[in-house]
Amino acid sequence: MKDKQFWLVTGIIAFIFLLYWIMGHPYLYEDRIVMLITMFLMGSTLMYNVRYAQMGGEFYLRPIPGLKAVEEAVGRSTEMGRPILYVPGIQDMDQVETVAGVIVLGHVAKMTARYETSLNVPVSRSIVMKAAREACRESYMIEGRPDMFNEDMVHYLTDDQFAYAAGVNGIMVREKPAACMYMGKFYAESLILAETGNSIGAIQIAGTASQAQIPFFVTACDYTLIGEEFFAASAYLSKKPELIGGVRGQDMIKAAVIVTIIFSIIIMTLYDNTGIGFDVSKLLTIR
Amino acid sequence: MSKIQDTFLKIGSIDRRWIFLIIAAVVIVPLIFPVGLPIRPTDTTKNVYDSIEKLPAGSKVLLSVEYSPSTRPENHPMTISILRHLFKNNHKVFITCLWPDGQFMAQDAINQVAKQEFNKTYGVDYVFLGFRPGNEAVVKGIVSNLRKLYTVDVYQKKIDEIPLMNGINNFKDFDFLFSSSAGFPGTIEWVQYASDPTGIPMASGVTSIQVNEVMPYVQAGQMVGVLAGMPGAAEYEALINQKGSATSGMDAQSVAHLVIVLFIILGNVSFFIERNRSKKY
Amino acid sequence: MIWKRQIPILIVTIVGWITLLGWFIDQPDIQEFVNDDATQWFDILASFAIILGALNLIKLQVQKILYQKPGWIYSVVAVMGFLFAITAGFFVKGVDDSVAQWGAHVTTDGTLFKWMFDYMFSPMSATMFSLLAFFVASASYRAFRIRNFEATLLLVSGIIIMVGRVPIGSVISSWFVMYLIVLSAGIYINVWKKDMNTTFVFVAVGISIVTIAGFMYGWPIDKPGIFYLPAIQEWIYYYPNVAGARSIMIGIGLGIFATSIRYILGIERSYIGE
Amino acid sequence: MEFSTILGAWVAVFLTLGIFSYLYKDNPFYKFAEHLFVGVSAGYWTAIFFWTQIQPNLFGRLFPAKVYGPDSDTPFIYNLLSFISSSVFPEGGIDKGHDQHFIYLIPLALGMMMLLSLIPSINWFARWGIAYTVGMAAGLRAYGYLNSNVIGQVKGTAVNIFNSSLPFFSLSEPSIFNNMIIIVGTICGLLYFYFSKEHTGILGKASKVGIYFLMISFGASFGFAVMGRISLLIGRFNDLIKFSSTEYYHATIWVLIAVIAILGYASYLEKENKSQIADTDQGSVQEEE
Repeated sequence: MKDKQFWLVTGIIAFIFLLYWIMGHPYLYEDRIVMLITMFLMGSTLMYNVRYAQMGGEFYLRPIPGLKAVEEAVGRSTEMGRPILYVPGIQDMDQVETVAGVIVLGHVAKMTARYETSLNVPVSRSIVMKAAREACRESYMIEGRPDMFNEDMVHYLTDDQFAYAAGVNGIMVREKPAACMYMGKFYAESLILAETGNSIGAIQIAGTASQAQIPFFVTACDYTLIGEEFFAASAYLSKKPELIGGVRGQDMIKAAVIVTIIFSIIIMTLYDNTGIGFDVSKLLTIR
Repeated sequence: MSKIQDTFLKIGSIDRRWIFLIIAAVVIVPLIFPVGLPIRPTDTTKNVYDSIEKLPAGSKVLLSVEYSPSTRPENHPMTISILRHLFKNNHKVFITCLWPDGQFMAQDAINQVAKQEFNKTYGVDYVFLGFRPGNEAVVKGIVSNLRKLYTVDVYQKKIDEIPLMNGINNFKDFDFLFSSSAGFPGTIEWVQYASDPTGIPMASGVTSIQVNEVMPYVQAGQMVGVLAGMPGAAEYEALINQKGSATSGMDAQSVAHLVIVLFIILGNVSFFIERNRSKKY
Repeated sequence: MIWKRQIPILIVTIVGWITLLGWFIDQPDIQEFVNDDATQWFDILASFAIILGALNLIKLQVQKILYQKPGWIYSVVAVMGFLFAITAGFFVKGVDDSVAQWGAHVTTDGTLFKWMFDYMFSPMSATMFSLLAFFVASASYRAFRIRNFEATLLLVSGIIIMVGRVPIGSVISSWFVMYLIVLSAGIYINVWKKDMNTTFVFVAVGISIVTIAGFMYGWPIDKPGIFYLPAIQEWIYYYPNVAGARSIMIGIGLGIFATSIRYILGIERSYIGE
Repeated sequence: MEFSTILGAWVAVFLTLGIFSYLYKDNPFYKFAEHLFVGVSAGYWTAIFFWTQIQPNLFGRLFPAKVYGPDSDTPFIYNLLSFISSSVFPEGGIDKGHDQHFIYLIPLALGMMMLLSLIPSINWFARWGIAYTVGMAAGLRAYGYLNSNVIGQVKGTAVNIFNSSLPFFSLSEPSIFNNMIIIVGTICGLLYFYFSKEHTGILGKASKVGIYFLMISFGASFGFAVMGRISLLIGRFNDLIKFSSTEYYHATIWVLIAVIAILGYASYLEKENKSQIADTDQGSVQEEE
């Protein structure tokens, strides 16, 4: 309740809409009023949480086991004295997943700087290369090991999907990394990468939201960050208020969705069995 | 016992090119020497068939073709079977494409079914509107004002001069939608921007990869049914009683699946042997 | 700076608001703009974006040739392919105006463009995808491991779908599946109890029960339904699968909604590379 | 059969087998086919989008034939463009049934800016056009996804659980048990993706159940993915079988023999070289998988 500005603006918008409604609401699709209200509620929930995070508010976010697995993998690579391979997907920075992949890369780079393990990041887009280099450089600086950073740890292979997969496979077979991480947007090459990683006996950790590729990662990798988990992990690591606030806002909406489901089931059951005069399915049908 | 285990481990580290060869063989052999396994339609396929069967004769059906040659083996047999079913029941067919290559696929299907098999008249029994780029915006355009989006058909003929287009102004003027889809844009966009906002019933034929993304829509009743991949197409061919390329591929499909399942099992057996051994030492 | 940052953000905000509110405002002028012109512009710009992408790709290949980077000779092939496609698309139609005018030539049979599509573009794109069938097979052999309970669940449900969906699934008797279950339960008990005798007794009893039941009911291929692969497959596909897929779908829906709202409000600016 | 068809079949077979040869190993046939594919598809998309959208719907609205009929002349700029390319700008305006709308100069300008962004120093030019598509897509999707993926699914899940007309248990027909599966699975799946609370106690158990449902669902996608890949392979082999017939002069068989012979000979030569190198420098020669 502390964010006065937020409540003021929300209140004003609600009030104006109320006035408009009372005045006879010209030019409004009345059938879609439920949708309009839903959107308003959801949008303001999101905004509230983003603003809360921006003003320095702290949320609890549950630990994500996959991130812990990353730490173990880095530890094991150090013990074995072998490098770590990090693949940030095959798409450009306009994909949210690539952005998330680069954020997680920053986190991994911090650990490799701490443990003095070598890191190898082949990329398939030149813009991703720039972003990934920046992320690594920053991490090594923060850890106080700029001497360990060299630009070539992030290197461009090729834009083409299968050629890129073949190139990464070559690196895996030659360098035998102890851990392979695949975090970003993947298509069919997911399978080729995970299979080769498996055959060299590396610990494999994957993170992606590409629904069709998740099964291949789950069966071939030791740990997989699934969809939203991946985004939440990156939001958590990036410490950007709009991302963290977004995670929390979406959680609240999710809770509301669950409550709505349960509530609708109860009403539906009553409606069908006892003839209570309210059909919730009509309310939820928006044309 | 350990000898058997050794053999398993040996097979486990086989060069993968042998596996490639096996897969090639198990696909080619049944294609050349078919067995003709019986085909059993699943419920979701039957629902599509029933809902088209229930349409009164002369219904206006929008058929959207959104796949490219890369998924042709899965989608094309569906398009063909649906067209056959629609023409057999004397429905009017309107064909649009959300994918540029969809035009070629649709043209092939029209040549085969409308022209050769049923001898239907263009502009009276069917219209080929063609492709417009813009993804979901095209769907939205068809829903709001089809005539603004399509001023000419695919042959550059003016829409106003086509008799069948009389009285067709937007999506609500159709009775049914079938989308033969291989990804984005496709079935999901049709559900979101066309079928859900207007309530016009729709069904779809999708590639196997996509099935899981559209199943919740089917279960929730937002779509009447779905044809799932090449087996779905084969089931539809069985239902309309006209065998096509999907049916002939089913033997190869069956054998290949069995072999892959076998691979998974064998692979895991050697995985367990290996794990047990490394535990012992 | 204002041209590079503020104006794009302003465009996103304004266009976003107009399209979003266009869903709710029932006013002919706004409806016409949102539904017709705005979408047409979107379509046109989307086409420019696609062309831009194609040209970018060729630019990269040309650079490779100019600097004679490794493999540049293949880039020559790429550029030749591009020039060929452009020729077929814009300069050589291959048929008379009476068969197809410019514009219709991209879909008409007999044109050079259609030939290129039929015999170059489609076989290559289809083959690229079908390569994956081989990779799936080799990965199924070498990488798909039941390393934990989740992976086991995934593989079992995958296998049931794979076998149950195709015709061969319907000729596998439910009794065969029951025998298989008894045997795998036997293996599990052996691992768990580590006692050959227990395993043997369990498997023997299991097999006899199934066999006796089989003789009693006359071995119908699809009964009992819960052991008949096409029936189990259908159940998994229609219920547990949908439940899982639906929770993902709701999550995706909320995620896209949240991102879109962030775009429209100008909080998220990753599209201009920030 | 026409010569162009037969030639086409040979080209198609060569390119198909060229790509398949990657399964043996990365080789010049594959690299050739792959690069040709990149080039051809770039040209293909350019032509398709130009002729289906930009020419008819953009130029067709700026210079419609409706306005420049027989009685009025086309403007100078149009004549100039027509002189450059009469196929894009035919005489008498573009006849695609549009009226004249000069407001379409805006998308033309944005589009030209996008293309100009190929020049590195002004690569930000593309941002305006991209901003338009991003904004529009955001407005469309916010509504579409919320309606179909959220509200529609809530509605699909909200059923009468004690429906007396349904049996308690039935495998493939709707039943109370199956409805419960959907409800429990959906809610638990959503709870798995709930991040702002620790997953212990009831929430922990529910999210565990949720992940099981997710895994079953991924298993189904896995099965379907395999199914799809195999179907595509069947399609390719069908084409190859078709092209191996006498009508096409056994294209498949001849090309296959040629490719195998050349690759075999090359690998034979390589082996000889390799054994020589291996004598001097062991271990440096490593095959890529």
